[in-house]
Amino acid sequence: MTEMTKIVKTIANILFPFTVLFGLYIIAHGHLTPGGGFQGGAVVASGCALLLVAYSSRWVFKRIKEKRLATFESIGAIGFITVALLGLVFSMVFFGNFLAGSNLLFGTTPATGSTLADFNTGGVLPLMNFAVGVKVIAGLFVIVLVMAYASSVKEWGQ
Amino acid sequence: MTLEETLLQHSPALIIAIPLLSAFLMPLVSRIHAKLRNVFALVMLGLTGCFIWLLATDVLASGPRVYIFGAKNLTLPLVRILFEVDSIGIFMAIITIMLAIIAVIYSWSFMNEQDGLDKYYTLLLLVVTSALGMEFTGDIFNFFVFLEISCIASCALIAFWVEEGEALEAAFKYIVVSAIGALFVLFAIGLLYAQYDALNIATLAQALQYTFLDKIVLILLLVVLGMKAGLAPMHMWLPDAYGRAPPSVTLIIISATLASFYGVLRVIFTLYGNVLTTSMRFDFPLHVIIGWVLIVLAIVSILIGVIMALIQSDLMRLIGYTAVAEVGYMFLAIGTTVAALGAPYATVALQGGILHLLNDAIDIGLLFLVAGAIYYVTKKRSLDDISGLARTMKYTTVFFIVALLAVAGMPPLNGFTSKFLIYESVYQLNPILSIVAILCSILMLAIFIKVLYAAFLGPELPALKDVKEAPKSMLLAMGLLASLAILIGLFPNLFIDTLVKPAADALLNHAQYITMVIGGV
Amino acid sequence: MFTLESGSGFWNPLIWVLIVFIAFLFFYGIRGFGKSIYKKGTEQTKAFLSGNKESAPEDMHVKASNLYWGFTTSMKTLYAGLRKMHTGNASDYVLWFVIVLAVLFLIFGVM
Amino acid sequence: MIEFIPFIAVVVMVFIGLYAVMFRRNLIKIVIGITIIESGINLFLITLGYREGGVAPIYTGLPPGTAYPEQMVLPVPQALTLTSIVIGVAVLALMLSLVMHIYRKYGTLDVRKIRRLKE
Repeated sequence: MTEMTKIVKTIANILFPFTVLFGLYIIAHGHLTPGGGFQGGAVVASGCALLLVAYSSRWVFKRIKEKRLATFESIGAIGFITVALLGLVFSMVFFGNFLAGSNLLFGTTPATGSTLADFNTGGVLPLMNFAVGVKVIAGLFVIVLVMAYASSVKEWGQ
Repeated sequence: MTLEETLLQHSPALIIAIPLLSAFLMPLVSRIHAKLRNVFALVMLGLTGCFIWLLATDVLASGPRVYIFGAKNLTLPLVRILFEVDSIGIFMAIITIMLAIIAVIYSWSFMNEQDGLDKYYTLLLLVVTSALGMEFTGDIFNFFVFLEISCIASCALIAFWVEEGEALEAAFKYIVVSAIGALFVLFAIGLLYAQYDALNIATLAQALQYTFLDKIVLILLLVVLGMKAGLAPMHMWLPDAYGRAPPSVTLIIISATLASFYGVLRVIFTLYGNVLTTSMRFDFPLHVIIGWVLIVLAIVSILIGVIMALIQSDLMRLIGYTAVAEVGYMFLAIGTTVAALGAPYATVALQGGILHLLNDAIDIGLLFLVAGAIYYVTKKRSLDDISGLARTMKYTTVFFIVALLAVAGMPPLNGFTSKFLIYESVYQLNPILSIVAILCSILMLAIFIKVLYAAFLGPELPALKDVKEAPKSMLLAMGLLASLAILIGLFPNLFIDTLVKPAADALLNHAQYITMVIGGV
Repeated sequence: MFTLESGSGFWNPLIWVLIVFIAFLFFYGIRGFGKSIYKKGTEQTKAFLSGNKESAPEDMHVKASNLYWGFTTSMKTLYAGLRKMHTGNASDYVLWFVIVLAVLFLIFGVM
Repeated sequence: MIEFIPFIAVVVMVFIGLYAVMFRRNLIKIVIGITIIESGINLFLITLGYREGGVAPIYTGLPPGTAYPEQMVLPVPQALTLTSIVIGVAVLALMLSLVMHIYRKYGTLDVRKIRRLKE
């Protein structure tokens, strides 16, 4: 993919932070509203794909290493399983929600009925959403990046 | 509660969690040191094996075990994901972990010249996780998720030798076929959920009425899982995939294939266990129809597998076709059991089929390891280009002869014991089927005698003058499988009494599986 | 303990091993009656091809695809059909899947 | 009758997808066919969980006066669909990368020419 015009680049520069912010919002509110790690991660990754389209894939490839993204992906997956294993340690059941009702981080009990959403609820669910979000951002971005880069290079992989 | 009890209670979750965690730790571990990666994979699989051992001793002694994710107790409605481990599940898990450990030992030398090995081990551990998950899960949607994980991860592994066009082709065919199959499984799950508002296998089995939609579900599940297990005439992906994947990967894919076969068993015996005796038109009970459909497809698999294997010149592809025939033997046994449900020989057929699962994994796995050793030292795939290898590869030749006799069902090796049970019981259903099965077994012997002659006997070609024996880790992996083949052949009762009979009983006694969950509420 | 019962027959690998062992001893005994004039590395061990010279290993090598020529030739029609079936085309794999689905729908629909 | 239209759409989509997989020659079109089947099945799952006049199953965002939980649409099929979409993305990415590699090795995307493995 070649670089696009200045107009596209400028618009991409303006839109990129908002897309990322919106994606992070969806990830963070996964336990309250529709969405969560995967959906938010997909939004952030599409923001990154916007950069790929506007600037060339080579430009992005020079700045972000594929290896680093792969490491982030592993960290996301490890975080997810670690939270699940912590449930085993603290509440004696795998995937146990040990933070719910503990008044610690994300630990308050939500009021029943139709109330305003309280962000500080959900126990381990937000943590898992963050882990999945990291994994999906890294994973989808690395897929798009490598595919775009590979199709722009004539003799790739050599 | 002692430590052992606690570990035992959580072992179903840990058996999934340990390989999964180590799969994602693998890229980080391999950054530290390359050799540490192999050790890490081996240690983690060994740890999983220990937990499986712990769980197996308990399940075989005191019946199925239920593990609920995310909660201590079951509450209605059953929306919790739960694992239910019974004797057949643990039997499959033992096969899976055995193949996985042997594959990792084998890859120590076999793959050490390749790069991208961190991804290789990650995917390998993911396939192991998914196969174990399919075998333990008590939730049909969860089964679908693990099925998809196994198909994605094994597809990526089949294409591991990415510089060969054929490997990519095989992987593409595999992913097309299994993606469509898995989507139909999801469709079937949707139909079940629409009718019974449940995804739990035990709850579904309890509520199943055999309506028109259930008929569709049954056919979809049988055909898709049969295809994933390699049943003819939907077997074509299997020789492609088995023949082009690295042999250590093939060993893992065999375990994924067997997990699909386990899915067939679970669908017929547990999910549809209550309605098997429903009378259909012309007073045929349902189980007779299912049984004969399976028997016909099984005979077709055996014939096609054996006849096509005879004309192959690519060694790994030849073994792939024999694997189709072996799958046919398993389906023949299961078909006989279902068709003759209630007869005394039905239980014998089921035991034969389940023992053949283990024997198929050992024999076909050993053959692939031998083929891999030949490929490793000669870099040649075609049988036309190799000859006289017995002069330089003595141990490999011995292991190949063991595998040859075992897979052809010659006494006293393991293939004979299970085929003996299958022949004896199928003969009582219909003698012709048994005769066809025996004749195909003889043809299989002829096929492997050809391989023995072409690869190991014959004149020593100058191009192969300086081949050496395979490295030690590969010999160790082959030796482990070969000694298992001999052990099962000499002491079949040891395995049948401790593992196979409880597994067959668990399948036939589906009421116990259902009450473990329904009664636990 | 070592006998595998199948309801209508039995199988005991140890008896089998014993019989093979006895047969082996028997034949080993017969072998002992032979003369021991075998010497390694002499003319004795060379192949005798009616006085012709032994040809190069490449020429003597019977290729694997030539084995069982008689069988495959006599089953030519069967193999032609099976070869036509295994096209190697990914679409045909799915086609077979759909065909089996359709046939089973038909069987279960009629029944 | 109107409530059957989604199911008819599901059947049509599945058959269009199967047609594309079986009778189209281009590998990319085969991949598109598979995604069409997947969308059809996702539509089926979503339709299962839909309730006439139901609201989104957000616990804290219920409009005043709705009966809980009778007027919520079923959340379980939506969870299933989400899982299926996630898996679909992975399968799609894998298939497309395989197609790219195959094009590099074979120089064609015609499925009839990509059959070095046959018989």
